[in-house]
Amino acid sequence: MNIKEYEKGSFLKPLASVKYLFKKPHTVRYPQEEKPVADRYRGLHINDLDKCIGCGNCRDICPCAAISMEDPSNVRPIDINKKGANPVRPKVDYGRCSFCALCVEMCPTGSLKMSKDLIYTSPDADAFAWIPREEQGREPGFVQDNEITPLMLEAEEMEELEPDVRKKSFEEMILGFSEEQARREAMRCLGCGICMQGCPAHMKIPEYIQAIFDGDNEKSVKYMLEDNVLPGICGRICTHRCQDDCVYQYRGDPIHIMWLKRFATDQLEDYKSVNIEKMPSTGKRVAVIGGGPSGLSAAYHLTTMGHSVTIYEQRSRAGGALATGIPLYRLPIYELDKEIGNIESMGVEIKLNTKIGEDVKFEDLLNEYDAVYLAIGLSYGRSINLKGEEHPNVVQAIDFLRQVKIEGRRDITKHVIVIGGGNVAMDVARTVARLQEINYGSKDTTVETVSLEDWDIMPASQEEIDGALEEGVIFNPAWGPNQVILDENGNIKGLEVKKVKHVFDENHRFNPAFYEDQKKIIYGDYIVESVGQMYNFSFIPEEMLNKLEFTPRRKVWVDEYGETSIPGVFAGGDIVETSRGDAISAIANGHRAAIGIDRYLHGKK
Amino acid sequence: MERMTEEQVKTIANMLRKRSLWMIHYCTGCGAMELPPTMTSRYDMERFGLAPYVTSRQADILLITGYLNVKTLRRVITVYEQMLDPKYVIGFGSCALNGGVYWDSYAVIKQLDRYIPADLYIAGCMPRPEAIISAFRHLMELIDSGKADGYKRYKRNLAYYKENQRKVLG
Amino acid sequence: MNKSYELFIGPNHPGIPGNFSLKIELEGDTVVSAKGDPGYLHRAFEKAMEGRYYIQNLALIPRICVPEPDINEAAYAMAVEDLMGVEIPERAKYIRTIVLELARVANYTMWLGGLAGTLGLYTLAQWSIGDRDYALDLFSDICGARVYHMYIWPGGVRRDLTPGWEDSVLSYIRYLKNRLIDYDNIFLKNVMFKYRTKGIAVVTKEQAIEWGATGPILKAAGVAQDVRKDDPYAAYEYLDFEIPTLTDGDSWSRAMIRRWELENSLNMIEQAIKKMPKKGPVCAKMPNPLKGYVPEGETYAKVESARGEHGFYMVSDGTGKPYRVAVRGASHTHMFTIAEKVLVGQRLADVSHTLVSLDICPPEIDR
Amino acid sequence: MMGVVDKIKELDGAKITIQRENRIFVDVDKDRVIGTLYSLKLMGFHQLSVQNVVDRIKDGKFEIFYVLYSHEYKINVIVRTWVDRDNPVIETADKIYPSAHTWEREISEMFGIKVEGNEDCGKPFILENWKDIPPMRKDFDSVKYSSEHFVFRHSEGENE
Repeated sequence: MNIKEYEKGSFLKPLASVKYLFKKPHTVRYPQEEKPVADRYRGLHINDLDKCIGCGNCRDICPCAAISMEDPSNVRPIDINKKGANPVRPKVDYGRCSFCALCVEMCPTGSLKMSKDLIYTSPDADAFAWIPREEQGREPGFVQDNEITPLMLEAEEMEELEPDVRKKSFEEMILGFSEEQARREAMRCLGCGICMQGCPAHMKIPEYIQAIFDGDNEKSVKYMLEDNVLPGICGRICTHRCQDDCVYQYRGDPIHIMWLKRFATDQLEDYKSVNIEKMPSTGKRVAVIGGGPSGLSAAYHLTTMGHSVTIYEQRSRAGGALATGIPLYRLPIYELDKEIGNIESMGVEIKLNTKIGEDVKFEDLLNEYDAVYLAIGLSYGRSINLKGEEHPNVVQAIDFLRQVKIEGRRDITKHVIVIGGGNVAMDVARTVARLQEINYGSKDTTVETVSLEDWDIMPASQEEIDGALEEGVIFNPAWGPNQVILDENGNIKGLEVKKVKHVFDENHRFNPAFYEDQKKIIYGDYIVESVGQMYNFSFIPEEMLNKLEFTPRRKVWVDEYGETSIPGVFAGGDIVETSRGDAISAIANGHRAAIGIDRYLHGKK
Repeated sequence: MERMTEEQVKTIANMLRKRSLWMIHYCTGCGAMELPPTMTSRYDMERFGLAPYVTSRQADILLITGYLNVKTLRRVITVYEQMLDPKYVIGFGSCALNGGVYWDSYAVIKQLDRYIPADLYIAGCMPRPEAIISAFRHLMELIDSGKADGYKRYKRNLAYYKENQRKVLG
Repeated sequence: MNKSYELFIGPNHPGIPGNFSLKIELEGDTVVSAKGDPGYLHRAFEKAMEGRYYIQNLALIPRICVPEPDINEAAYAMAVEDLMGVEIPERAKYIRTIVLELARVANYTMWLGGLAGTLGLYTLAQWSIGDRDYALDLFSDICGARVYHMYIWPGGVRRDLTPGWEDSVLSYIRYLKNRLIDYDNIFLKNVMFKYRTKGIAVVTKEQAIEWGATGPILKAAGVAQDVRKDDPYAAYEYLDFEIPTLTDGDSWSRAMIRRWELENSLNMIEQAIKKMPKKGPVCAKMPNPLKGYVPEGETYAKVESARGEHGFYMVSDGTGKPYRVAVRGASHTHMFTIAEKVLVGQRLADVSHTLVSLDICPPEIDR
Repeated sequence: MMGVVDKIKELDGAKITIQRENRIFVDVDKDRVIGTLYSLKLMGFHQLSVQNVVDRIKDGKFEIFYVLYSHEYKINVIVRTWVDRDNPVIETADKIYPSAHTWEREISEMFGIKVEGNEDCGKPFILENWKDIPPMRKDFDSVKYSSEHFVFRHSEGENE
């Protein structure tokens, strides 16, 4: 810049502006003409009320406290039964909003946007707050971006053993989070609590994740024990329905809630310092039949309420399906010992190897105790009446798994066929794969599964299927077993299967149909049937059994407190649960029954 | 000529008033930042007969451009009371409505209409020039229809306003 | 008989940029003493920031200085990044630079209009504020708002540039460079301007250093100090630019410095657009704002605003909310330490133009 | 460049923390602040960027910091000192740094710190008619104050 020129100055220079007399002015003659609005304009909000889940993250991040969550039913009805959603929607107060669009950035579903419209005037000061909705007809402007977002969309990677390493033993294959990973994963949580709806036990998930983030694992486990007495076990084998509801699912990976739970419990040697405080003794006695998750849960909570509890377990080990069914590589024995030991340390008496109906009479229990909790579970394998299944090398999955897990069985034949496509079938197949690796180094061995369901409707979870595939399990989806084929020596040669036409009929009921002409033989010398389990009420005397009411789906009928149609007899666990029948549901209705029994014992009913 | 009724006089007066509104050049908060573009060549609000003016006695509109600090409120009330009837108040943006981004601040009042009556509000933080022009046009409509009667409300409810003013100003 | 009398200028006199009041004592029309009275724009930012998450403060900080909000965003983001030890992506550095310089351009064009207004030359005000509007529209394109951009945030910038935005910036620069010739003709090379500003409100080099002046006041007095050069942030270290200095330290020199810097800024934007990586991330990965914490510590982050050094002193106690944020606006010193002294001996007619010449921004003082 | 850092290290009774090449923290006792500031000014730290206070309520102290800058060395020196919260008195630095005069007015108003030697401290500066405890102190609850003194609007309707 030449300063000299400016220093000189001139009277005539301003005359140069005369040229503008003949130029078109650049005035925007609003409202006759309008200037285009930027594509990213941050104007009044738009919200897709159907997509919105009412999680309240927009409210939490708002720097101006402009957003409140309100029931939108009087402006536009919404589906209040939507899964993983709260029946409220954000209401924005434009007497607060600073148009920073942080709410848009934080919206997990992407329903909230900002529009290009920011021209709104009114003489009424109360007319500046409303529930934004798409019906207002505003054009979207600023929307969220998955590349740049304040949300941490990616989950922490969980380390697990490589397939060829983990096959060699029954060692636990998921290695668990390190402290740093756990804190990073816990940091992702937004604390909205939508996940609590998905959890059957309604655990205080945001609170315990916050405690993990704060580095206070004891406090975290304390929160867990309030609703779930087996947090460490659930941290390993839970069906994690909470994760299915996690709001991150819409834009990224759900938070690994289950593994965070596992991390926190693993950090604690025992739960002595975090157990629920025991109330003074009431002198009442409760018998729990079945030492599975439901029975343990009920027993723990009843003990904390001051009742004395005895668990009757027919096997040599408490834990029910957890102890006998779930393979070691998913749930090691020490974890069972730790958590069941904790329940025992609270003063619960567990009578092992005691079969009701044989060692102790059911009627005696009713007389001896003030209340009885039935949590016998589905402990018998269901057969499919396969032709040739009476052969000794055709076994039930539940027996096979028990033998391997707690009876120490390690022998296996070279070619094994597993019938079934559920998670138990996967457990069997993967257990077999390990046994074959240990016995034969996987040389000319096969393990094949046969399931009615095709890939897309296979009931097993995807991670289990992937794990099994990695370990060399061969799948035969959409084939139905027809008969066992024996060779001339009476040994099993294979399984004849036929192609499935459809599994469910037009009414969506289970009603498989087959192409009778399409058959093949799967070769193998050992067959494990894994098509479901059932209960056995033979220990209950006939006249009492008649009084016990059942639901149309052949489950035991209970009221909202878990009480059956026989007063003083409560029930829970898989014999009641109509949904997936997982451990967490059993734990949840064990807790529910404990509250019911407590009410019953205090005569509140 | 027959004598005009009072009603007719009022109608004609309102019609004339709305065509030459002078706004007092008293800007209280950040909303004032969009006023220069509105006043100057790009949006040129003189197209509507609007012009800024420096003294309160001659002005018709008082713009509360955003947040009102308690210290400023005292001056705003003085200015408002100095202005001659009819006078109109426009509250700009979120802050004049409910405190806006300063909702938790000890220094900023939350509701303008508890202290002086407002005839119109504009949404936004801050409202852009188009919105300001729409607001002026809206105000003109309100004046035309006689609905912009804030100054009458102030006289009618003087005790209410004074009480509120006293509470924050001490 | 008492010869002197008091005069209240403001709050909010058209000659004062913003809601601010000045009490001056006059003898005849010569100022004997001047006292600033701030507080009309006090919103308690520093208090409010202590109660909000780091990211929530994004909504507050641009409001500290209305004519040039981006410096606040940049200084705040730099302070948080410094405490967290985050390195921002290369492209984000350049985008920040472009945005900051564009904001400076917008500020100076508006300032030129203001200065012309206080001298009674309203044509330039009409022009320059209209031209500033194009810059605001450019901001609106990338961040969705004209004035409060909230575009620079801890970790980088909030969105990548829109396609073709660089070209619109370049064509705006071309347009503005042409317009600057007319600005000069009508205003800066106008002898009227020279007569009104030469030798008015002089801050000498010694005074400027002693009083702690920064920015154009210091440069006009002959000290080449500029945060962009001395402690480069964003992408300034990759750009080639000079710090203009003059020696007189009067109102005229300050106007010249600003005019000069305006041109420098335009050149810097051109350079930055040319050098900027064409692709790449524009934001580093940051922790969840509702839970993320900033490690304990304290830092001082400073940027060069259109008025001088603008800084954030930030103290973190290791939680998700800042423990203390202290804002240093250049106007604080410029008003109370410099203007109050410089105004003494001036004529009344020069008071408002002196304040504009020192570029006093009241929201920065009150906070 | 190293010369001045060494000189700073030799300051009497000061704890030096070099955070980075051009940012040095100098922690001194309350009594030594003015002397330290004076020595630093003689070294060439002519500019006081900001002087303000951090309320360390847990320690019962006010932390007063002065951010200094040298045009010559391009170094920021931050001088910090602590005074008791119960009886906060500091000595003015406005003889050394004229701009400290206003910063001190501000901190005396916002934190209630008494500044000896600064005659303007104690006069209302930014606030007017303030009757509560100084607002920037940590024990002042801004949300509570606003809800007591102002009325929030609760819009019920859906009037749009």
